[in-house]
Order: sequence, then structure tokens, then C-alpha cells
Amino acid sequence: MTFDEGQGYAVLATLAAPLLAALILVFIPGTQKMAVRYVAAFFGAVMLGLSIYVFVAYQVDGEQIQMSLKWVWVENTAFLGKDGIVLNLAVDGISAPMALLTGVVAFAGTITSWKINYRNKDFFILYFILLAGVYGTFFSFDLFFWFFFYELAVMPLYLLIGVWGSTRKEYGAMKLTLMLVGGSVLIWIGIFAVFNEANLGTFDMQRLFAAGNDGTLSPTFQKVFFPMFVVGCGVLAALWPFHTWSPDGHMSAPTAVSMVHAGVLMKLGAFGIIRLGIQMLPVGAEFWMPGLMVLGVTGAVYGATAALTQRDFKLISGYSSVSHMGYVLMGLATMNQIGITGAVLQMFSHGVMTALVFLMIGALYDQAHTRDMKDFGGIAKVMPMWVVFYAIAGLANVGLPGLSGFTAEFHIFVGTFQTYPVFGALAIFAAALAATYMLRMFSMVFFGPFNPRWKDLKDLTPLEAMAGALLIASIVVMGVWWAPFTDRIGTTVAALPGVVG
Amino acid sequence: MATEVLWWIFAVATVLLSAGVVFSRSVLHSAIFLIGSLGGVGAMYVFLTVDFLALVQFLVYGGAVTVLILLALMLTRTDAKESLNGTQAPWAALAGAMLLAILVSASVAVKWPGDIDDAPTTIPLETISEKLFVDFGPPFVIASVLLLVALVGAIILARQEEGE
Amino acid sequence: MRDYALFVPEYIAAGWAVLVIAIELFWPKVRKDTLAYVTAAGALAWAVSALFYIGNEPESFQGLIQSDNFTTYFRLLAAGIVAAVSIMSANYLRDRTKTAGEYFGLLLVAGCATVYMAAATELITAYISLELLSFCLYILVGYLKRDNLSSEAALKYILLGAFSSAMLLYGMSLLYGIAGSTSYEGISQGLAARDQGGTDAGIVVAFMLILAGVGFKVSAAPFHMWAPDAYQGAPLPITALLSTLSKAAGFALILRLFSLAFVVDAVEWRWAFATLAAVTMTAGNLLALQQKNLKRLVAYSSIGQVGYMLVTIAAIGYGDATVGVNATSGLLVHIVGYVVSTLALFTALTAYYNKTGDDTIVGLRGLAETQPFLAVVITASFFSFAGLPFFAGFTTKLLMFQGATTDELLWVIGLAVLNSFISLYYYLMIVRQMYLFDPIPGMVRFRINPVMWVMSAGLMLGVLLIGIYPGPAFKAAENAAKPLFQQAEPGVAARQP
Amino acid sequence: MVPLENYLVLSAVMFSLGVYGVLARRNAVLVLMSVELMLNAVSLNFVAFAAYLDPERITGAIFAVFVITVAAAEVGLALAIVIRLFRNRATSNVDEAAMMKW
Amino acid sequence: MGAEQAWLLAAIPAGVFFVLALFGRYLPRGGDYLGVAAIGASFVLFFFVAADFLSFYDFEAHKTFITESISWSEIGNFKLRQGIHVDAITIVMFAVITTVSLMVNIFSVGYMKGEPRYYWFFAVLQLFVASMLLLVMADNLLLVYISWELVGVCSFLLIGFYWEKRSATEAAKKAFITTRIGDVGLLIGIILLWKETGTFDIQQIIHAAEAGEIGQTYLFVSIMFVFLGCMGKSAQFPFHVWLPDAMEGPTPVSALIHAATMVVAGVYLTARLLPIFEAADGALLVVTIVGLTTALLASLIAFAQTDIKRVLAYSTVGKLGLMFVALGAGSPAAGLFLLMTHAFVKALLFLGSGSVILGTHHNQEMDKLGGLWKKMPITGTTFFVATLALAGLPPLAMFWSEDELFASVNHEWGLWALVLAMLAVFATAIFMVRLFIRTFAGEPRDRQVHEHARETPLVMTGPLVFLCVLAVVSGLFVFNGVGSALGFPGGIGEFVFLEEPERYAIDWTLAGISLAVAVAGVLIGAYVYWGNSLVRSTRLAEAMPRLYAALRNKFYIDEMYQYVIDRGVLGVSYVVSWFDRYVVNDTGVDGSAQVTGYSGSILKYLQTGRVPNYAMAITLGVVGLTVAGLLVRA
Repeated sequence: MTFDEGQGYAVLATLAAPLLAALILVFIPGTQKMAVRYVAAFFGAVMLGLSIYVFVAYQVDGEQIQMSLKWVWVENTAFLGKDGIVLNLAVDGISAPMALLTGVVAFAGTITSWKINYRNKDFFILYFILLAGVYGTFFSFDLFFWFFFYELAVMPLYLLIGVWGSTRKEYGAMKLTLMLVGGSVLIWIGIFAVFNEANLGTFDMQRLFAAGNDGTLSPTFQKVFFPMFVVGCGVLAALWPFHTWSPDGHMSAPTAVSMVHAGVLMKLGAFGIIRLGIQMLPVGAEFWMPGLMVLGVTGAVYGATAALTQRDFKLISGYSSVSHMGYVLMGLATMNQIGITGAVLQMFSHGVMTALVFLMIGALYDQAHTRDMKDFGGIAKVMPMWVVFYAIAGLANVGLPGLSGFTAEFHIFVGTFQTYPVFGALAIFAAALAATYMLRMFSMVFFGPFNPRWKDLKDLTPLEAMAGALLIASIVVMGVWWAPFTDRIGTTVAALPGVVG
Repeated sequence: MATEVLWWIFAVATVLLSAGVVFSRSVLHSAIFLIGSLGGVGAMYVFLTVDFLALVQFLVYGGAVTVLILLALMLTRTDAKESLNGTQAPWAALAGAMLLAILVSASVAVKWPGDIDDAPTTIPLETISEKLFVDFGPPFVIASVLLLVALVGAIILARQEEGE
Repeated sequence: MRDYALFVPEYIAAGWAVLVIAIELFWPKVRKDTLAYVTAAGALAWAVSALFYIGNEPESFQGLIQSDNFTTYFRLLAAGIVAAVSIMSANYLRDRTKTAGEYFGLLLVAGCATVYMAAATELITAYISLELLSFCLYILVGYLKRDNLSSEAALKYILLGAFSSAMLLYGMSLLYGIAGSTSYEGISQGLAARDQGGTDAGIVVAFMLILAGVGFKVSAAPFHMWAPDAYQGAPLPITALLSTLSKAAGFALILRLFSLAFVVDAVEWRWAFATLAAVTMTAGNLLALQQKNLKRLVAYSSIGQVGYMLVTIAAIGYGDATVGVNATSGLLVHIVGYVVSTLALFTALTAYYNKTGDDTIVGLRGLAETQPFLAVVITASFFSFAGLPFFAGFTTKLLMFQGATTDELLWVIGLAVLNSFISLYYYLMIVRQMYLFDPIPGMVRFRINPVMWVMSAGLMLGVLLIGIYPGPAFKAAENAAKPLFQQAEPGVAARQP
Repeated sequence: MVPLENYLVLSAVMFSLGVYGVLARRNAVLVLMSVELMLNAVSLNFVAFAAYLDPERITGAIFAVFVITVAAAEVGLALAIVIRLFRNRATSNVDEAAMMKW
Repeated sequence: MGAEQAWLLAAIPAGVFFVLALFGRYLPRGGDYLGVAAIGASFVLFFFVAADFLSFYDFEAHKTFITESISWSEIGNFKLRQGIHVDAITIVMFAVITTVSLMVNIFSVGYMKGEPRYYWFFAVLQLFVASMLLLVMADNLLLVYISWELVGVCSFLLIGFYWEKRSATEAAKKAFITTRIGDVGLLIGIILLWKETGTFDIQQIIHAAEAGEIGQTYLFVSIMFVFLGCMGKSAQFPFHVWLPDAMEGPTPVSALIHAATMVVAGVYLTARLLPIFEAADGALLVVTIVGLTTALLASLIAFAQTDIKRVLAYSTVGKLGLMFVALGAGSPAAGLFLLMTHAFVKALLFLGSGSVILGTHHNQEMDKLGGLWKKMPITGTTFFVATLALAGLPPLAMFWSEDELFASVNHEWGLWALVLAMLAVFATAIFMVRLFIRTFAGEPRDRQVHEHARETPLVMTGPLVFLCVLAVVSGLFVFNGVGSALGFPGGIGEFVFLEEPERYAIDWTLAGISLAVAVAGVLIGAYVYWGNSLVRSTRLAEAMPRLYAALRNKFYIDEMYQYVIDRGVLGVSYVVSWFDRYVVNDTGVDGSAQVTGYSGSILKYLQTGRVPNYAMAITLGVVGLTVAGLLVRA
């Protein structure tokens, strides 16, 4: 076990916190619902604090990979040579903001779930396991553990949606789980191939990255297997046409799960494309990126178009997620520094704003038990704060300057224009479509004549407002002052292989 | 020469009897054909000069096994007149024929190593016993356990319990 | 060399088997669960004595039986399985039969047979051990005499078993003819010395017949068809035994046989293993999709698992000794993971079945409400089968496939991973029954036997431990795998096509 | 002299007839009898190989001894099961013992 | 307090926005005084900034500007800086914005009294003004875009202020989306310019364009994209549809939008980037044609509208068109001068109509008004002045600016453009007179309304008077003398210019024609509509029924859009949704799952439960494998 400068402890603690929470919850009787909530909220806060620490402590002008911790797991056994499997946790400029995102969304999701009453102990256990998976994926620099955590993050979803969800939850849960696992199947095959081809006897990603760069992984090999990783990760990132779990899954999922799922989990897919695609298979990436660009643009326009005529809130958010993740993929496909930085920014931005959107949808649905927008009207009268929060999320979605969405999309557009101006123009057009569907929803739901059927709706509870405020703060900070993010992301992105400055 | 003629007679008889086992329309006839067939194999052992095995063959098969089978046939007899062959019999013939072709081609095609003089050599009983008890002691022990297990199993499975 | 001390553990086991039978013989009113715990104690004693053999120098008994780490590995595994199954059987048998002594005795004997299958380095020994195991299983499957399904299962099993062992024997006889020996080493040398002129139909036929025989044992498609019926008809703990001990034994035999004796002519059989693996995993998983009975479902799912495991045998054929060690270590560690998961599953199922007598999938409705602990154990086992992380299946399957990855086999491994994805669907359908639906009306929260509780918990912890920290298990598996490939002399290296 | 191949072909024919019997026959006892044919073919093979090929000229014969042993025990056990089933279901036809399928 | 601190102008209202938005509801009177104070502070600060700027303005070189910027973010070579750039254009825009918005703010205190969400109105108003101020002082296109969008969202919030009304919500939506479509172009244009120059800094881009570092076609395409944004924001044809609907917002907001903040953004940006338009061949012609088309179209439509605010809205569209015509003629001075004078006049008109609306208890249909002058003397008088000013009568403000416009158009494009522009002015004069007559003169059409009408309080009439004064005198800035007195000798023509400063000198021919056109327009209008009778106009309408219907229905442009949106965009969306649901999901995803399950349900019948079948499987397996093996080896 080696640490660099003791900060590895922070990373380990961040990863361990949700696991510890789950473990503690196992031993709390299910009838003690309040105790469960307090424990969950406490650990949510701990995770938030640690995440912020990790983000802040990442030194902008230091090395790319910091706060590393190595803990040899299996080595010198059979095909595993030195450092065969290592619990290798570290942070780089891309995972630092992702960790922050996870902390923010996780905390918001935790306190949003306060009102869950049905088997809330089980809920929180699964929820924290999911979060551990997310953290682990962001922090792992060992392919084995990377995939381990990646799968871990998907695993609890079936139950989380199936038990605590709504609206065709069985179908949604099953489809979501199967599609996501289907994606990881491809990754898995790819991992076998990479390990075999590199023949280093190690899952250490940094050594595998080096192998990808120095030609140990032959160009042909990279070209064959890159699509596998991209499609595999892409499923989780709602890569068109593997996105259909997104509308249905989000429609079924409970609030906090939607928040974490759309907010963080979908980012794992894009993160995987960076880690496994761009970093490990640079030649393949260079070869295939135009294809990814086409798919990304298709997703961006397609999602926005499909969202135009939806009537269910969550379907709108589901399709808009498809659209926004399309931007992320476009950003990655640019293979230039600005574009990829923009993609990571968009990952963060989409994370917080979608979490906010789902938080708001949940706050309404819990009272109204319908999500058909046609049923609503003039809700601003009874839920003013809700409307304001939702509107901020929606406007961030639309790409309004001053909110995070613009920062991210702007960088992506700039990056895309560097290489593919026509696609860039299409993407900007899709952003205008986003305005259309968002405002359509605003005017149908928030405004217009008040429907007296909803006179008993209550505004946000203090807890929900707190969660929302945290998310809004993130949205605004990133929208106004994005240098802390770009500083971290940009330098790391510049060091990615094959990336143009 | 005489051996060869004799061999052919026994061989053909064995085949015919075996065919009788599987083609006969009567259960009982089949059983009787089986005795003959097994006896034919015993005769083959004699041709191969492994007399001991021939003895075993006649004792174990000709005696014990066939008696057991006949007994079972008696015990499981039903009055219903029904076909002895299942619906897939034609396909079974086809499958059998294919397998036969494969096995025969394998037998013929291989140039068997060590087949020097094209004739069997006598295997004396002493060698067999020595091999069996000295060189192959462990399998022998295991086989005895196996027999024990079969015995116990047959008992507990076939035993009629009260209330039956 | 005739060192009888090599088999002290089996003496203990066999002696204990006699003891158990004798106890009931002389004291017929003994509680059946007492017998079960006595058996478990015997199995533990057996295991403890086996511990002394870990790391010993390989030693052969007259070239027939090899005592090395590989043997010890399976010895410990068999002892563990027998112990677990006998505890599982305690309450199950008490409610269903009058006599149980033979049952437990046969369990121990089956365990010994497994060890000999793993240890055998000679065809006769291997064959006779295999038959011994089969006999025990035939009897155990049919042990519930008044149960029509049990008898039917036993009949199908024994008829097909005899049929397939005849196939196996015919293959062995051809092989004997070609190689002129029945010892693995002799076969290896015989094959190496074999004249290579012309198409050698004999060796192909021999290998395929042997493949059919051992394939039947491990229930590889298309030799698998007995498995679902036997699994469904057998008493529940015996279903566990079938899917653990029988498979482990089959693979032990295959591993030693193919790595020592047949590796010379790998080019003749490796493609067949790859094909069988592909067919088996696909058939198993597709068929499992439509099952309504839990035991049948587990049968098909275990067929799918066998498909995965067969890939490693193909890998032994495709690669050199290094790949062989890698693949074998992977397979061995996966077998352990699979066995522990299966045992955990069956412990929970048995506990549940003792209460309800229902072995259909819909019967599990709302188990998360009525007995949450069992629901957790069952879910964990199924997730382990499906290869989800935290659970043994993920890690061991990954290690196994990784060890087996060669360029030629990547497609099978891809198919395997795809199949494990399909399998997730039907596992989730069970999880769905337990967690998403309300219990059947009238079902209330119930308690389970504390022994079963402890064992379920222990096995589940085992599943988690292997899943999270596979290092020690993997190391042990490698140590067990090494002896199989050390003897391969340079001159007897695999022929390339 | 009779060449080795003759024995082998004889054995192959017997074996195939046995296989046909197993595949075609309905009665469990007849199936068992067919299996016996197959096992005998195998024994014949072993002995023939032993007599013609084996330098030590013996292992095959030993194998045959074991095969005969196992075959006999197998018949005993199988018949017990057949009788068991007959008692439960009043039939010994294998295609009627199909309660479990699909 | 120097010009470097000009950012404070925007910062103060922005800060107040946050205070009001968060705590406004708890403050007495909703904190309206804070709003007025903030804008007032900006207004006062403007004078300091202007004074400071003029104090070191280099009247020889005329190229004075002040730039302040800080580094914002850095990704490799992609360095973003944010800062302010204050030059003559900025100062003019400051003047317009701060003045008009202060007046609007004060007016609102009276107008909005007792409305729900009173505090919210003032809060957004602050943000609106702040964004606009930021827009005009931004030194780079990114900041321009940011503030541009903020302006858009504020207008959305304000137009949709009465969100309980479906029409208000729809209007807000329409405004936002329509301008947003233009913004797509703007963003594309900005990024295209960046791609070629590697910077967002306006001055650097202009420099690069002027130096010919950018290819002609490329430059033309990029600047046209940018111009799309300007067209959207400034409601040029075919994006003009949102502006008339925008009057659904509270009337002071309309005043602000039409005069100082929203719509002039496009004009401002075009003026700011005019050197680039110049550098790109044909760009100015496009600007001119767009401007002329819009001006004529809007003037025609305005004839047939009966809602006071709607008429005013179309007049704004028309005047904006003229501003673009001025810019298209290459004269930022004319454009900005027109912008300024129009801002004061139009603010006055809107506030006046607001006063009417409040005074008549929310009545804005001309058909129900009439004869209000006596009841509302101050409103009436100021409105009268404004009407004449808009009609272009000297010596009121717009006469001078339009004269400058005509001069530059004549100079740049010649007669055809001049005639068309004058036609637009002529039409404006007619319908403005119509508006005034039908609202204030003649007999009241609705007794009820008339009896309850009363003059509005001082807080509203005060701004009216102030703006009225400006509407009279602001045209004089064009003169050297006035300019010198105020610190910018040479008048506006030497203050704001593109290449060469030009001092204003009256071309008597042009001025005469212009005067004649205006007077003719006023007289014709008076003739047709005088005396509160619609006899003549009705006869006119009946003479050309189809034309009248077309005008009344705004040339069916809205209907066309509606059709395109319903059938086109939404149709595509339905198709995509259908495709997604049934092809991608049900066929692709669920379908493959079903095929898998189905194959399982077929395959399971192989498992017949019969021993012979099982044995057959084993046999066939062996045979198959062996045959395959032999074939493989052969």
C-alpha cells in the first residue's frame, strides 16, 4: 500500500464512504426509518465534503495524476504479472470534476430521498452501492477495478427502479438494466482482447495506455476494438441508437435514482470513452472519431426533435438527455483540446442540471401523481419556488449564458467548428430546438390559466429546496466562472494522446 | 484356416444374435438372443486366447446378468399389447448406420501401431491376476466399493416399504 | 510406488461413510438431522486432514493415482461440498424419508470418487472412479422413492449415463488401440510417436467419443439433456450436489486427461471444445429463458455455466503450457466461485422449500417481504452467476475468460460474455418475483432454521469474499494448476496444424 | 489368421446395433439390454487390442474385467430403478416416463 | 470615476436584481425604490463616464476607446478574456439605455401599482437593463452573445409577466424562440469568425477583417450568420413576428423593449461590426434590402391594426428597418442617431399608450377609445408631440435623423433606395396620425370607457414630459454647435462614424422632399381619419378588400409560420418520436429481446422428456462432431 503525500487517503475515503454507509445501514433495523435517514444524510454530507476536497486539492499545475493510492490485489499469479490487479485509485483533471459532480448530485439525491418511506433502508443500501460504483469508476486506474466499479454502478438499478419506481417500472427497469449490461458486455470483451494483445500481465491502466501509444496494441487491433468500447460505453452515455433505455428508464425511476442516473451514471459512459477509447486506443480513436461525431450529432438533433412533442415531463428530460449526451459525444469526437474539454464540462453541467430537473419532476409527481403536461397549467401560482428552480434548470438545459449549459456547449461548439463546421452548425440548431421544447413545457405547465384541480399542491419542502439550491449553485458557478473547471480539465485533456491543442 | 472359418461362423452368429436383440418383437426373445450374443463375445475371447475373460463372460453375463434381466422382465410385465419400438425407430436406424460407418471406417483406416504379427498372443491367467491385484490395486478397490454401492443402492431403491 | 499414506483423507471419508450407515443400522431411531451433522463433521475431518497435503511434492501411486496440489484442491472442494450438502439435507430428509444413513454415506463416497477422478492418471482408474461417482448420484437422485419425479429422474439418468459411458469406453478402447497404453503418460507418448501419415480417422473418432462421455458428465450440449430432468426430479440438496460435485469432478477428470494425455494431439479436439462451449452456453441460456421451475432453471443456467468453463479446455488446446496454466487456474477459481454461489443458492432454496414445498419461480413471490434474508442470499447467488461485481461470479469469470483468451478463442469468449448478458434476464426475472411483487396471500413472515441461516450467511460471505478479494483463491488455483503442465516435456509439446 | 480389423468391425457392428437398440426401443429393460451389447462390444475391442497390440499384452484385458464388473453392477442398479418406477407408475416404457420435459 | 469603471453601470442593476429577486417580496413596496435607485445610479454614472470619456477624447484622431479586460479562462491556446470596451458607440447607447430605462422605471412605479409579483417585475427590469448595458460595452463577441441571450431571457420573463394569460405566455415563448433561431446564426457566425481569427475580441476581428486576413466568401458567410442574429433580435423580416405580440407584456416593458433594450441590440451589433460588413462584399446590400423590406412591410401592416400597442409595434418594426437601411448605407452615425431619437420618441409613445391604458382601465382597442385628449391633457399633448416627431416633422427629433438617413442612403445607393425609404416614412406618418386621431381626438366611441377615463398621476406623467422634451430636442445633437456645447464638437456625425467623420450639413433639397413627404403623410392621414368617422377609410378598405384583408392579417405571415411549425417541425418531431418508439425501441431493442426469448421457447421443445430422444441427441452429437472432425482434418 503506497500513498502519495497522504492525499490518497482522501480518495480512498471518498470511495469508502458510501460503502461504509451501506454496511452500517445493513445493521440498522428496517423499522428505524428515521435513523436510516439520518445515517444516509450524514454520509451524503460526508461524500459531498470529501468530493469538494478532492476537487479543490487537485493541483492545477501539478502532475496529471494525483492523490494516487496503490494497493496490490493480485500479482504474480498465473497470467497476472507484477501489478497484475491493483486497487489503484487516483485523480486526474477529468475525474476531479466528475468526483465533485458525484458528490453534489449524491448529496442532493440523498436528502431528496428523505421522504421515501417504503423500505427506505434497502433503498439507501442500494443507492450507496451505486454511488460507490460511480466513485470507483472515476477513481480507478486499474482496468479490473474500473470495470468492477462500472458494473457495480449498474447493478443496483434494477431493484432501485423496479421496487421504488413508477409507470411501467418493470419494463423500464428490465430494459435499462439489460441494455446497460449489454453495453458492458462489449466492454468486457474488449478488456479481454486488450489484456491479451498487450500481454503485459497487468490491468494497470497507465501501462496499458502506454501500450496503446507505443504500438504494443497494433493499429489494426485498435481499429477493430475501438468501436466495441465506444458502443459499450456509449450505451450508458445514450449513444444513438442505443439510447432507448433513457426515456423509458427515466420515466420509471424514482426521483433520486433518476437524479443520480441521469446526473452521474450516464457520465460514466462518456468517461469510459475517454479512458478506454481515447487514452487506451488512440489509433482507433483517430480512425473512428468521425463516425462517433456523426452518431453524436444524430443523437443531439434526434433527441431534441423527439422531445418537441412529448407530453410526459420525464420523457422530455429523457430525450433531452439523449440530446445533451449527443453533445458530449460530439465534443469527444472532435479530438481537440477545446472540444474534449467542452465534453467534460458538459458532463458536469448536464449532470447537475438534469439532477435538478428530475428533482423538480419528482417534487411535483409525488403530489400530483401524473406527469402529463396537458393536465397542468399555471402551476406557478401554487408552487412559485418550484417553478423558479425548474426554470433555471430548463434554461441551463437550453444553453442560456450565465448557466452551466452554455459554458459547456459553447466549448463543444467551438471545438466542433475547428474540425467539423457543418456538424457544429447542426448542433447549435439542436440547441435552438432545446429552447423550443423547454419553453413549450414552461408555457404548458408553469404558466397559462390556473387549473384549480391543483390548488392543494405544496411548494418545495425545505429539504428539496436545499438540494435544489445546491444544484443551482453548481450550475451558476460553472456558468459564470468556469476557469476552475477548465484549468483542471484542459491540462489533462491536452495530455491525452492524439488530441490537438 | 479352420480357425478362420470357425471365427466367421461365430462372428456372423454374434452379429445375427445381436441384431435379434434389438430387432426382435418379443421381449423374451430379445433376452434369449442377448444370452446368445454375449456367448458369442465369450467365444471371441477364446479366439483371442484370453480364456479367463471368456470364463468371466459366461459366468457374469450368461449367468447373472441375463437371469437378472429375465427377472426384471417378469416383474415389469404388463398385459397391454404394445409396440416395442418407439416412434423414432427409423431415425434410430439411420443414426446407427451413420455411427457404424464412422466406427468401421475408423477401425479400418487406422494403421494400428504394434500390430506386428497379425495374430493374438496368449495372455496367461497369472499375468492377469498379477496385474489386476498388484498393478491395478486401487481401481480394484474402487470397483469393490462400486459394487458395494450398487448393492446398497439396489436394495434401498427396490425395497418395498411399508404402505406400498 | 505404493504409498498408502497418500489417501488417508479418503480413508477417513470412506470410514465415516460406513460409520454413518452403521449408526443408523444399529440405532434406527436416530434423528436424521443428527446424521447430517455427523456427516458434515466427517467431511470437515476429511477436509482438515486434506490440509496437510497442501504444497506436498507431487507423488504418484503406481502411476495410477497422482497426489499433488490439483488433487488436494479438489479434495478440499469435494469435502466442502459434501459438508454443505449434508447440512442442507438435514431438515429436508427428516421430513421426507425414513432412512437416511445410506444417503449420507453415499454423499461421502461420492466425494471420494470425485477425488479419484481428479487424481487418476490412468484410464481404468479414471473410468472406475467416474462410474463410482455416477452410481452414487443415480441412487441419490432416485432417493425419494415414492416421488414419481425422483424415480423418473433416476431412470433417465442411469439409462443415459450407461449409454454415454459405453460411448466413452468405446473411445477409450480406440485410444488404447492407438496409443497402446492406458496411463496418461503412456498415451501422451504413444500419441507423440504415432505415425502421422494420412487422415487419422481413428484418433478423431476416439476423441469425439470420449468427448461425448465426459461431455455427458459435465452436461455439455448436446449431451446435456438429462440434466434438467435429473435436476428437477432429484431431492433439492442432491440437485445442489449434481450441479457442484458432479461438474467439478467432470472438469477435474477432463483437465487432467486432456492436459496430460491428449494435449499432444490438441489440434484434433480443441475446435470441438470451442464448438461445444459455444453450443452449450447458448443452448443453456436460451432454454433457461422459458423455465417456470426453479430447479430446471438452475439446471439450464448451470449448463450455460458449463459452456463458459469449456472455453478454458479449448484454450488448453490452443495455447502452450503457459496458457494452459492460466486457463486452468482461471477455470479452477471459477469452479470454486461457481460452487460457492450454487451452494449458497441451494441452501437458501432448501430453507425456503422446507417451509413451503414449492419449487416454482412464481412461488418465490414476495420473498423479500416474507423472508428478506433468503431473498438477499438468492439474489446474491443469481447475481454471482450473472457475473455482477461484488459477487464471486464477476471476478472468477473474468479471471477465467482472461486466462483463456487466445486469439483463436476471442469469438467464443465474446459469445460467452453475450450469453452471460442473456442470463441476466432470467436471473432478474426471479429477483423480480422476490422484490417487485407482494407475497402470495396467506404467506406471512417466517423464520428459518438457524443452522441454515448461518450456513447461508457464511456461503454468501464466501461469495462476497471471492468476488472482492480473489487473490488467495486464485493463488491456490494456480498452485493446483501447475502440476498439470510441469510434466509436459519439450518433445511432447502440442503439435501445430 | 484373423486380422485385428475383423474384431474391430465385429465390435463396431455390435456397438452400432446396441446404439440402435437404445434409440429405438421403448421398454427400459430392452434399452438396458442394448446397453449391454454396447458394453460387450467395448470389451471385445479392449481384449482384441490387448491381444494384438499391447506390448505387455494385458492392460486391455484388465480394462475388460472392469467393464464387465461395472456393466453387471449397472444392470443391477438400473433394474432396481426400473422396478421402482414400475411400482410407482405401472409402466416400464421409457417414452412414457416423461413427466418432466421442456 | 472614470470610463474604466463603466462596468459599474451594469453591475449596480445586476446586484439589485439579486437583492430584489431573493428578498424583494419581503421589502416594503416590493423594493421598487431600489430599482429606481439602481437605474438612477446608472444614469448618473453615465454622465461621469461620458464626461471622463470626452475629457480625453482625441478629436483629431477620433479613434479613442477605453478597454479593460481580465483573463477568464485558458485551455491551451484557447484563452478567453472578458472586458469592456467603451467608445463613442457605447456612449451613445449608454445614453439611450440609461435614460429610457430610468424613465420606464419611474413610470412603472405608477403603472404597475397593485399588480401581483410587483417586486419580481422590478427585479427582472434591473436584469434586463444590466444585460443590455453589458451588451453594449462588451469587448468581445462571447460576452456579446452572453448578454445578448440574457436580454432575450429577460424579455421572455417580462413579456410573459402576466403568465395567467395564455396569450402572454405564448407571446413570450414566441419572442424567445424566434430570436433564438436568429441566435443560432449569431453563435455560428461568432464561432466562424473565431475560427479564422482565433479571437473573440471585436476590435481584433475587425482589424483582421479590414486587413483582409479572412477570405471574402468566408467573411461574407460568417457575417451573414451574425446578421441573422441581429435580424432576429431587431425583428427584421422574416423574424419580425414576435415583436407585435410582445406587447402582451406590461406596457412599460413594451416601451423598454421597443426603445432601448431588446430590439436595438441588433442595430447596435450591426453598427459595432459595420467595418466587417463593409469588408465583406455585398453584406451591406443585404442589410439594406432586409431593412427596406421590413420597413415597407411593417408600415403597410400597421394601417389595418386597431390595437394601439400593435400599431406602435409595427411602427417600431418599420423604424428598425430604417435603422438597418442607414447602417446598410454605411453610416453608423445615421443609424445610431435614428436609434437614439426613435428610442426617445417610441418610449414616449408607449408610455403614453400605457398612460391611456391605465387611465381607461385597461383598454387599448382604438375602436373603444377616442376623444381622450380632454380627459388626459398631459398624456394627450405629449402623445401628440411624439406622433408628429415619429411622422418626421421638423424640428422634432426624428426629422433630423431621418434626414441624415436619407442623405446617406442617397449617397450610397442612389434613388431607388431613397424612394423606398421615403415611402416607409410616408406611410408611418399616415398611420401615426390615424392612431392619434382615433385615440385622442373626435368623439368617444365608448361612453363607459370615456367617463371613467382620467389623467394618470405625476409619477407617470413626469417621465412623459421628460421624454417629450427629449423628443423635441434630441435631434439637435446632430449640429456642431450643440455637440460642442455638450463636449463633442462636430455633432454626432463626427462622434460616431465608420471611416471618415462627417459633419452634418443640411441638404436643402433632401430636407425639403423629406418635409414634403412627412407633411403629405400627416395631411392624408388627417383627411382620411378626421372627425372620428371611418367613412373614408372604410370606403378605402372596401375598395381593395383583398389587400385590406392581407394587411389586417399581417400578410398571413404568422399563419404561414404556424403551418410550417405544425406541419413541418412538429410533424418531424412526431415522425421521430414514432420512429424512436416503434422502430428503434419496439423493433430494435424489444424486438431482439423477443427474438431471443422466442428462440428459447422454440428450442425448449427439443427437450421432449423422452430418453430415446435424449440418446438420439447424444448419438447425433457424436456423429456430427466426428464428421466435422474428419472434414476438418481432411
